Amino acid sequence: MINKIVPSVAAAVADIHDGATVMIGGFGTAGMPSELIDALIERGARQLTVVNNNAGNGDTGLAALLKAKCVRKIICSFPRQTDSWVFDSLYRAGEIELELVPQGNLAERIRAAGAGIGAFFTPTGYGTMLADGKETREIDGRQFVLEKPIHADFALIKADRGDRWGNLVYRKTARNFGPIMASAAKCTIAQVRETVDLGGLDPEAIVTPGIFVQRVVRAPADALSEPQAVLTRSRPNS
Amino acid sequence: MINKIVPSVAAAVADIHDGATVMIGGFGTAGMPSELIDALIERGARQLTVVNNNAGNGDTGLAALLKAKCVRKIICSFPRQTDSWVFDSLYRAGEIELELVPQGNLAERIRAAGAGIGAFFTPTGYGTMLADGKETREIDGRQFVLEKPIHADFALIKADRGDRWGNLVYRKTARNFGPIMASAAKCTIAQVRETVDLGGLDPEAIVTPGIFVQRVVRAPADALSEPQAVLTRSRPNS
Amino acid sequence: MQRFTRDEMASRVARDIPEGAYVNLGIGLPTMVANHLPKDREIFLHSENGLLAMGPAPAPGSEDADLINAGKQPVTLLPGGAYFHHADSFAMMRGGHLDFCVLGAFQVSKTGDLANWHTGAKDAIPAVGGAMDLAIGAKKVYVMMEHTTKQGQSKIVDACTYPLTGIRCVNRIFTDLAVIDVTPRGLEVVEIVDGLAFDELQRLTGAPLAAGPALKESQ
Amino acid sequence: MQRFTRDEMASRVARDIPEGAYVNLGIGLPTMVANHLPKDREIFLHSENGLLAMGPAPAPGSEDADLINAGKQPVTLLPGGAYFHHADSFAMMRGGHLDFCVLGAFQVSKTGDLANWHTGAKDAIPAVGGAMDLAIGAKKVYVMMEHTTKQGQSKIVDACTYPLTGIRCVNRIFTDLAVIDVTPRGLEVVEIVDGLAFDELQRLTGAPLAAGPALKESQ
Repeated sequence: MINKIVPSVAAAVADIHDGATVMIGGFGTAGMPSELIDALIERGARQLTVVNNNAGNGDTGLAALLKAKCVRKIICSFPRQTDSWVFDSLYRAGEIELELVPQGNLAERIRAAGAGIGAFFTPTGYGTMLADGKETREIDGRQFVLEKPIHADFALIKADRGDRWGNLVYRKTARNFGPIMASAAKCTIAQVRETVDLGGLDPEAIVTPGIFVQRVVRAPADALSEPQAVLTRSRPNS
Repeated sequence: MINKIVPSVAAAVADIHDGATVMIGGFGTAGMPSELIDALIERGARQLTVVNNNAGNGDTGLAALLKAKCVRKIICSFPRQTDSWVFDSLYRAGEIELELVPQGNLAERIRAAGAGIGAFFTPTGYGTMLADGKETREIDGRQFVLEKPIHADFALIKADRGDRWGNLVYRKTARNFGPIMASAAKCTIAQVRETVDLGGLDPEAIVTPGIFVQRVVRAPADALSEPQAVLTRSRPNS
Repeated sequence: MQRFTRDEMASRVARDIPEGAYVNLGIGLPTMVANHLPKDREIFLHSENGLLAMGPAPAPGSEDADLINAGKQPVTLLPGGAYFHHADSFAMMRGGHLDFCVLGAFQVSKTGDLANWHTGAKDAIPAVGGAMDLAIGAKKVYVMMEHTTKQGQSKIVDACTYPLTGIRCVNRIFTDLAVIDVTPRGLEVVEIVDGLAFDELQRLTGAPLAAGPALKESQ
Repeated sequence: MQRFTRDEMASRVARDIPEGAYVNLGIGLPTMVANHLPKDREIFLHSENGLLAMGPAPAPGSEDADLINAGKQPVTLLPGGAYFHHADSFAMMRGGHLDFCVLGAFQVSKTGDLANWHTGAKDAIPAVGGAMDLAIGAKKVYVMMEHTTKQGQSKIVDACTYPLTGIRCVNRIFTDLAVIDVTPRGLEVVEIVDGLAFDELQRLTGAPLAAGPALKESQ
């Protein structure tokens, strides 16, 4: 029997290694898998390359991961926000590398990785400094820039409900990057609000089929399993 | 008030012009918009370029459109089937042009048109006669072929339910090419089994948002509206 | 000098958006346009983070952290709206499915080049978000901005000095002084704020202006 | 001469598909593999026309014209299955998400080139379907075919004479006479049907064979 549901966020991220490329879902805090990120901080993986739309808000979630000095490089579209002080200070101190990508190209590059596309011509960014040094081509009278896929070792995403085969549905605009990141990583780890029995998700409405998901973990863990979660958290490298 | 629901299949296809490129949904007969095709035959548009996965089955639907000599060229992946005798005889007589495209490249080229991608590198077909004369490139040690988008003037698709804004949901594997064709045509016409009130479709489960759909028509028309539909059908060029 | 207020500018932009249009309103000033869309027109607001048919801000206390707009403010969804993922959302832009987008700007050139994401300052942290996708991502791109900087320099220029967002992408400029079309013939003035002469507008503008057909007729 | 029956071939292929695998079974002979997958293994069948976790054929009278497989035969969906559109379905293949696909073939070359879509006959109507996508669309590509044509010619060849479906894409060949791996060192025999000597198999095969590690051990 295939059961992709793992017992804790610590177990879910236990093999994320130093130097890994990690996609992290979310647009701001909507869809950000905060519990998985906290577990990753506990685990203490270093020198990560992180792919996210932003670069952290406040002092929690992705911002906390940056603050813990786990991230060598970030690939994102919009790092500067009113509450991105953690990234801002690391960036100004030269302690983090930034690859800035227009948001639609970021999404399409992630989608291309999942779809096995070698490269694609996009009109976005043509003639701007973000296309500097990139191959361009005129196609049917319009100018395009060649962009390549972004693959990842791991994707950490947040969904609403999931089953033991890894099928996922999301909630409102928390969907954002989740489905495409799930397709672009070797190992996709989804935290879900609720796990359901097989057949509990409408096959017409499943957004991410289980083929794209390797691990599902309920988070935050409910009252019953909370003590265990806390226990596990105290042994970060297990 | 925006109401994309039109009263009859005849009205829905009334402006499909000679020489148009028309995408037609369906995989075999699943998802084939037969009533819209019948209306198109009645309308009598000629010299069409049709994009479909197949080239018609039996003597109805797409096969009937071919038989009526409305189609100059077909772009498809799998024309030859046990019941594709209409296409077979036209093809052998040199009366129809065939552009054969591997099915995944066909889907991706349609998707690329809808997504504004100028061209993309695909591994499918590399080294085969279907890539003859096409640009190729090695990317990260793998060989790819450059493929371009397929745009259309019209898309005729079949969905299960739709609302007046053009939102659509499909039924089982009848979904197939519908959502991507809807995105790739200037004018997408969807026949639906049932029309529902605005808000009657779950926003988490809408597969084709209304932005991709210009017209919705219930077909087959129900008993009540059938006489009107028949009446309209007797004036094909209205 | 008389100037259009921000509300008047937003109202003026709204007037140019017809029923049935699919529209993306950029972060900042353009967001105000939503408040001025006529209630009797069905207009579909798209938000880059994956929703169509965005509704107004929720009542206080009804905010949902999972239902936000591109500016990360709480919003609502109208009946008939839909959610989708980021690749599909930007496919709607890049694929030319939006009828209009309304963007703020630092500068617009006489040929419709847009600069609105980066001042180019050495110490600035660059952040582009969806700006470059929006610049090429609608059938018509509207810019909504003050006519001049606080220092009085024209934001309409011969050639942008700030880093570009997109090339030849702007169709119409709405400022606090005028409405101006970018045409193959150059910049054409559609409307001027009451009491401002064409020559005076030209003096405040860093690129050559011509009177458009509508303005000629009204004069 | 002893030969594996079609059911034995299908059973042998099924044995090489582990629990949890995502698998696409091509039209024709490979479809039979579904009937031989051990009931105690959860294996996910993908169908190119947009479904995952395909179940067995429906009971007579329960067929649904909207629920078919790539061969356009009525099928069912298991609880936990999902529907998706064609671009997403082929993204699963092209993106390397399938673990196995099992394909029929006209010819396989010693380097794993596959010819299975077109005989190259002048009057044949070409039809490729998803064959080329499947050929490059799984981590492991299995071919299942008769060892020789009806005329006795080897379908395993030095170089394909029929039009290619894919280059260097086949990993393992299951025939009615043997199981053969395509390796960087050349073709290696994994198993031979009972009573057939290696030399005899070589004589019936149009490309050089070597005994693989498993075969050497069993001899």
